[in-house]
Amino acid sequence: MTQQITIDPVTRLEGHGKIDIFLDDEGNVDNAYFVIPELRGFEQFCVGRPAEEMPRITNRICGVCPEAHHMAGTKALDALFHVEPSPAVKKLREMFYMAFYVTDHTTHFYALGGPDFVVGPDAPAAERNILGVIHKVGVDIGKQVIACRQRNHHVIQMLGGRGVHPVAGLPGGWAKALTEEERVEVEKIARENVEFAKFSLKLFADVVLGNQDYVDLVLSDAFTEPTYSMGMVDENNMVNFYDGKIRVVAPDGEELVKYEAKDYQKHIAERVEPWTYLKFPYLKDVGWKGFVPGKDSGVYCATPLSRLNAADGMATPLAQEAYEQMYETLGSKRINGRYQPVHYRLSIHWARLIELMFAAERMLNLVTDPVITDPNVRVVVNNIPDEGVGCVEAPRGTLTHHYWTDENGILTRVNLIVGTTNNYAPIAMSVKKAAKSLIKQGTVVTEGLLNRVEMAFRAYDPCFGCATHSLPGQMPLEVVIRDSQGEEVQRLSQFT
Amino acid sequence: MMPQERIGVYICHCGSNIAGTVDVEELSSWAGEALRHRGVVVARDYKFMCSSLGQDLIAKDIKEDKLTRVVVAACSPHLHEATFRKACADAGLNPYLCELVSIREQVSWVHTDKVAATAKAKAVISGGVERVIHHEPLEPMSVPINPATLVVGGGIAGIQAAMEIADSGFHVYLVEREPSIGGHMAQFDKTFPTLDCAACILTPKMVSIGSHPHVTLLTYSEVEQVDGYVGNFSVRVRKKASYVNHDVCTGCSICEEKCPKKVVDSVFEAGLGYRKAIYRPFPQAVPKYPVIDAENCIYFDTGKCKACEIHCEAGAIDFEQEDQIIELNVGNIILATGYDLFDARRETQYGYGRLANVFTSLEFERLTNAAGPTNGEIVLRDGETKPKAVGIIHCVGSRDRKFNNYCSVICCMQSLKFAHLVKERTGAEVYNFYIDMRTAYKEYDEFYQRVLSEGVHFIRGRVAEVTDVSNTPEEEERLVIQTEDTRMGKQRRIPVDMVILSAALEPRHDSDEIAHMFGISCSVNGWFIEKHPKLDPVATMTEGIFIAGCAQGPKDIPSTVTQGAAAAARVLGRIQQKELALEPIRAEVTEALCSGCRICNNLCPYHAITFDEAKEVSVINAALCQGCGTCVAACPSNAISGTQFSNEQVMAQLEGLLMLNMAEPVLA
Amino acid sequence: MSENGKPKFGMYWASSCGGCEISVLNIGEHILTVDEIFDVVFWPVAADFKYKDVRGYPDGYIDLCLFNGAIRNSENEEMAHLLRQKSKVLVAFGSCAYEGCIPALANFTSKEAILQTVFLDSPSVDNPDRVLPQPVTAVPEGEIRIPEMYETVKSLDQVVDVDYIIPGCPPEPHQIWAVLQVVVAALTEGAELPPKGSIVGAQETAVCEECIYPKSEKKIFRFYRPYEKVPEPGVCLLEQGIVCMGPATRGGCGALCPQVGMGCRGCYGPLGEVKDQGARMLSAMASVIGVGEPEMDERMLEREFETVMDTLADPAGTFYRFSMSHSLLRRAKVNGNGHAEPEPAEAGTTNVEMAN
Amino acid sequence: MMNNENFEPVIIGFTCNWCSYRAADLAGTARVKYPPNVRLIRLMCSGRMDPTFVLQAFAGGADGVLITGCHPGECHYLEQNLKALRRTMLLKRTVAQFGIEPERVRLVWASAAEGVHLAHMITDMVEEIRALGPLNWPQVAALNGNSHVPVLKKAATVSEEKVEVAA
Repeated sequence: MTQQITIDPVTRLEGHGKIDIFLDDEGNVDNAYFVIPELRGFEQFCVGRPAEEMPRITNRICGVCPEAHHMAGTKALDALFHVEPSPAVKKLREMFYMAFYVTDHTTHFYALGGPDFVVGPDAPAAERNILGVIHKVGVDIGKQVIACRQRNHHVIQMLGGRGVHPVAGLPGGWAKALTEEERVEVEKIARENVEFAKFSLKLFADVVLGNQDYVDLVLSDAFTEPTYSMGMVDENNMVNFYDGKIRVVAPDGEELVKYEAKDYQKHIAERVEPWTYLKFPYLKDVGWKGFVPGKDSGVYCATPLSRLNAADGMATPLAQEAYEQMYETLGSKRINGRYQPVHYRLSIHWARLIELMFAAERMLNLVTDPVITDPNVRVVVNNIPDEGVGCVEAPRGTLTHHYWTDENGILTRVNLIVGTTNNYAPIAMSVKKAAKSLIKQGTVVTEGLLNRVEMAFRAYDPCFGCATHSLPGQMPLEVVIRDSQGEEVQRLSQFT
Repeated sequence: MMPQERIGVYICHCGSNIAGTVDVEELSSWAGEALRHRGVVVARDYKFMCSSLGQDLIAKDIKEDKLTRVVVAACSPHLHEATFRKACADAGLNPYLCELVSIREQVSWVHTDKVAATAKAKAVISGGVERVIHHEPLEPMSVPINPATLVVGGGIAGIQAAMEIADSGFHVYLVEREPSIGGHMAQFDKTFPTLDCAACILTPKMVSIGSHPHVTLLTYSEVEQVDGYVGNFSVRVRKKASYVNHDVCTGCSICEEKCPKKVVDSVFEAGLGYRKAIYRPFPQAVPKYPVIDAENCIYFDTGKCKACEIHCEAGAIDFEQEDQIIELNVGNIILATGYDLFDARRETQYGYGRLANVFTSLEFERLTNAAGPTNGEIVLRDGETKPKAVGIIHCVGSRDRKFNNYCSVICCMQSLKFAHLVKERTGAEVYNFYIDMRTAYKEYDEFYQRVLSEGVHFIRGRVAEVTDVSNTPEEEERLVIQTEDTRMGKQRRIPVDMVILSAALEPRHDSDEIAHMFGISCSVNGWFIEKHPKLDPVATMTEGIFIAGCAQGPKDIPSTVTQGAAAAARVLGRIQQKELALEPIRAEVTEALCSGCRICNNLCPYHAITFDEAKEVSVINAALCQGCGTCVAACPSNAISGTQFSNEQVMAQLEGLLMLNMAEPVLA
Repeated sequence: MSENGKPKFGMYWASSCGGCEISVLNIGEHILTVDEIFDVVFWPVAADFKYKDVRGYPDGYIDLCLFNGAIRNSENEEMAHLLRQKSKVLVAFGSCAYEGCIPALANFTSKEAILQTVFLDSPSVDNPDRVLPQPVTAVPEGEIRIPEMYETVKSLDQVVDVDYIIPGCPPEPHQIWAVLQVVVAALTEGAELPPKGSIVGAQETAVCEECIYPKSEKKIFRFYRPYEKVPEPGVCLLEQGIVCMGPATRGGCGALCPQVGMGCRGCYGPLGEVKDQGARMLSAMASVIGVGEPEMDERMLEREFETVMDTLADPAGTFYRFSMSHSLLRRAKVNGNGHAEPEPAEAGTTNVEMAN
Repeated sequence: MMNNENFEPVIIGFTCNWCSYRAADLAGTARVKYPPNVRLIRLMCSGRMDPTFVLQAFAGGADGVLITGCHPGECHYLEQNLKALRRTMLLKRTVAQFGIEPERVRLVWASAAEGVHLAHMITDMVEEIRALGPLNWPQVAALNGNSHVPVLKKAATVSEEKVEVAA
């Protein structure tokens, strides 16, 4: 008889996420569906609003990474109003953005992904949360994590107006200038960030790389999925979060395309499925072949790992050092100067820490740049707006905002391709693969097993519709096994 | 839960006025049933609710059924609100807990379909019931009236007003800008139509005011600031330094004789004569004391001279004297600030200021005045030549789109007076150039007839120009008035030796500032606006501020005096009341809710809203507030509440009108 | 209270962005104190829990439940009912639960228009078969169900009874901590709780009270959009014509946005007895428009006013930016995005041109 | 446009105590007839008109709202009617975004002498709203079973008082 396993809710993904696993008569996984059951429709209700409000409206798409939407929206306004921000403005924005990256990556590593490693994938769920991490590594470190988040949120509020949902973004400018006193304070924070990034990389080396079981897990087939990699690169093809071109490389590392963000429509399209509210983006240049990996499938990833895969390296020394260490350790070869991409999903966590280091170093470079305290960062704009695209790397993937307005700057049309959305197809695939490889005929579905399924997508730090987060890395998984009549035959949950 | 109020609903038949179109029995039984859950405990209908029997019904129920609210459905509140409020009050219920809703003017008289009319009446009553639940007992506010009065302006209007009040035994402060009271009237020679001399009738009044026990005369003084509200104004007056110690000065005027500095007198003598640097505007000035015009005084200029001081036996000269600030507390204020004369130079085509023998009306008044520069001799500027022909042009600056649209009222009569005087004293030919003759007042037209019979020429038409360019020998060395004669229907050139321009009366140049200082307003033309142009011409929109004389608009002496007296009467009425009861419909700021955003601050035309800098909240002066409710509707915090028209009351009435209070919301 | 005598704490998110949770985390080390004081029995973001446990809890088992997020679909509403039943004190936490917040701007448009725009007209969408998400989908292996999206975004108190409200998008950390302390005092020392229905974690007066700029009388001759003017430092933004919702918005945030030269967004919602934040701001702003004299000809007056109002972009979207669900009208009758009706077809064609 | 001949609109009218309310009285004393669809509320001045009242009227089921005041320049309180004009103009722009026809809000100047004028304006508006059709806001707001009952007090238990009616 056919059985249906419903994992509901996975976690809040514009509401909750849900996994439907179908077993065939032998009890093997027939298929698995990752379902996003909520839609808020920003693309529609933003129509009629004044364009300049978008950075302050769209940040409500995600309260965890509002800064990313605020920044993508602000850059879209630059393009919409045809105004080129001054170097000072660009640097101020990027510095603000780096502070955000530090706090966001910190949150994810220590609160979301981290627990799987720090306290272990099979540890009792009750311990697999930030408090568990603290117990394992000690309260002092826990306080360090909290302190790191706090000092960077302080910078975000200083420059953005508010700690959550900043308001300072304007076409061609920024509402708040940095005073010298503030600069001194931020510089101190940036230096602390670099130290904290060093510490985090060391912790990862000790706890994860020092443990062969984890390394095996990382390298295991269940968590390997070769796909295209997408990421933003600067003029030297180094990783950049704030500005640059979008580069896509094949599973084997060959460059597929490098394009201006404004041309995204030429290279990206989105599929619609009736059983979910979220769309599936894919590479037009390759085409949609369904939920399959490999070079012939348009499925791609936009994660910390794929950003590293798509780039030639990191623009700051310590980050570059860590970057090389990761690829060497994971046995990647340099081909004409670039490392071959790696596709171990769990190594996304590692890549995230390398990005943490980059963000910290970059922040320090920017805050010590003499123009950063230029008082004239707000400008009057008289140009007639029409259409504009803004793009940044959100922690969870390439984030694109596209606006059309009438001559008064009232929005007539909006398109958004949100960070995690890029990864919807690969996540669905990873989940299915994990399920297939873990749930076999006759297996009793246990909590640890569910957690491993869960780990498959937690690595992406999924933020569906960019509003998905569960800080303890603790997906409230619950499995209901019903027979074909829908009668409940087994119900279990990962935390009993 | 039980409704908190016990409400009585009373439906009036008004004979057949209401009952004819509205099913009143149905209404009363409906109200008793359908609105019972809202607190209606009694519902009656009656032939004439306003009759004493009807009122007794209500009074009886208030006592026996312990009603806490009353709704009367009858005629317009403007007719009988007072009646029913009083009925409630007599029965021991606060009058403001009674609501009168109109089912006559707004239902039975304007609708024909009985069913629809009855349905609407239900809605209206349900609205009244919902509203009255939110009524609060109110007491009329009473403000004590300070019996002292401030009169601003010492012309005939101000003098008359001050006199009336002072004679009734109440104190008056009379403030005058110039060194003497008297105003424009003091400059005139004769007054139309009776031709009795202005000085003869004015100066006695001036003298008695000057010496009146209940009058404090503040000449050479100006009001600088006004605070407070009806009954309790506090006024700051600046008394300019006169450099003459009035306590010792005898008014002998020796100083004026000895003063070496001659100054053209552009005020009193209208520029025709001279005064000294130390001077009294005119011999009969009140007060009699001179003032030193520091700007023209040699001593103040060079530090030398002091002729006046040397010759003053009283030793009254005091060069060290400084301006004096005087604080007054008064209950009412009368503004009688008068008018300015239109500057005839602006009508360039009439040549005033360019052609020597073109005079303004005021100059001519001085010319004919026995006490004037020529001792009453009507002569040309040369001071000796008598004119053989004189042209008098009406409406100079009046009834003229370029300057003032209005009629200055007095010019016609004044011009007739001039014509008569010229004829009488010089026998010269006199030509009047007018648009219309306006002699609409007691014995005015008779005077017109008289002047006509004296052989004065009247030419109807607007004068094009006055020129000294001659076309014919007889025009040489003379002024020619070029005009269209609309009665003859042709252009005419009339040579004359003297031209008199009947210049318009204009609001004081600073009337806007004055209005703002006293919290009243000016019309587009700049005249002070009365509370009601017909029914309340001397009151203003600001309680306790009255206006009289030409400050309110051009008028002749009789009307001016009448207004002075009228304003005084209004003030005396207030003073007699001792306390003033104000309708308790007022706005009020709840300090705890006010964020100090100051949205409301400039919304009040009565300046009732001020900002308390210390507490950082806005404050409403209840005595100044007129209860319009504009600030209540504007306050973004709902921090301002308006008694008797609160948000709760209006919203409740709204819901009642929409029948949302029914068990089943029904929309007729 | 549970065995260990600790009060039981729960926090849940319906249709929201997660900012409320981040703001709670931003109380910093106090989060550890919260962990000590409370027995967390339900908090997707911070601790483990069992759904079936929640269902199994006796009614009123949870002492304090913070509910954030609006009611956008059937699932949100179900959770609201469940948690109301299981909680002693249910708090509408944050603007979404309180008044709909930014997502409730969707009430200016329709569910149909949203689906049309997102799945059919989006310039990047590839949907040849014009597929739309369905509540129930038959797949080869069986069927998949997803919640029903609502036409109208609702606030929490429109579906269940709410005890307290903590406003803000998101509530500021210092206010959250202040409230938690009050609750703890009440639960442990039996201190007095504010009356039911109170708005807590905010002040009684408007944002202006906390704003750093001195206020003076207001006369607005034209409005400026934030990119049309560099504000004069130290001067009230509204007095400069830069739209600021401060006067009509409850304070408590610390007037943060004006401090960086941006007008208050209005996220703390209306004040006191105000029934409709938008209407209050509308009335206040219209009242202080500085042009026009009583003597003027009526047409002239209207022209003058129109000119000023033309400089005020998207009045409804501005006045109701956060309070749409709780406004008197609650939603628009048709697509109110400034267009009479959505014009998908037209938009579609323009899009093709853009794409190629 | 749907056929609305049998539709009887409900219109709430706000009047100024000094002009339009007296105009309504005058219409009455002059026995000028107009349709019974308008229900008036008296305010001291059109300046008291709060947009909240208008929205509440719509939310409560009114099909139109009539705001009346003294002619510009004739306001009993000098210029408060201009505030009413400004608020009404901005309100019309705002309700339009809610999909409410701006014609459903009408501002009319009527001095105390203009009873006939006011009656004509009322008749005219009733016909205009009749043509527009019902607004039915309670139903609009009730989409998705949003049981939107406009703020109304709980119906109290019926009191035991017996109702006397004068014979």
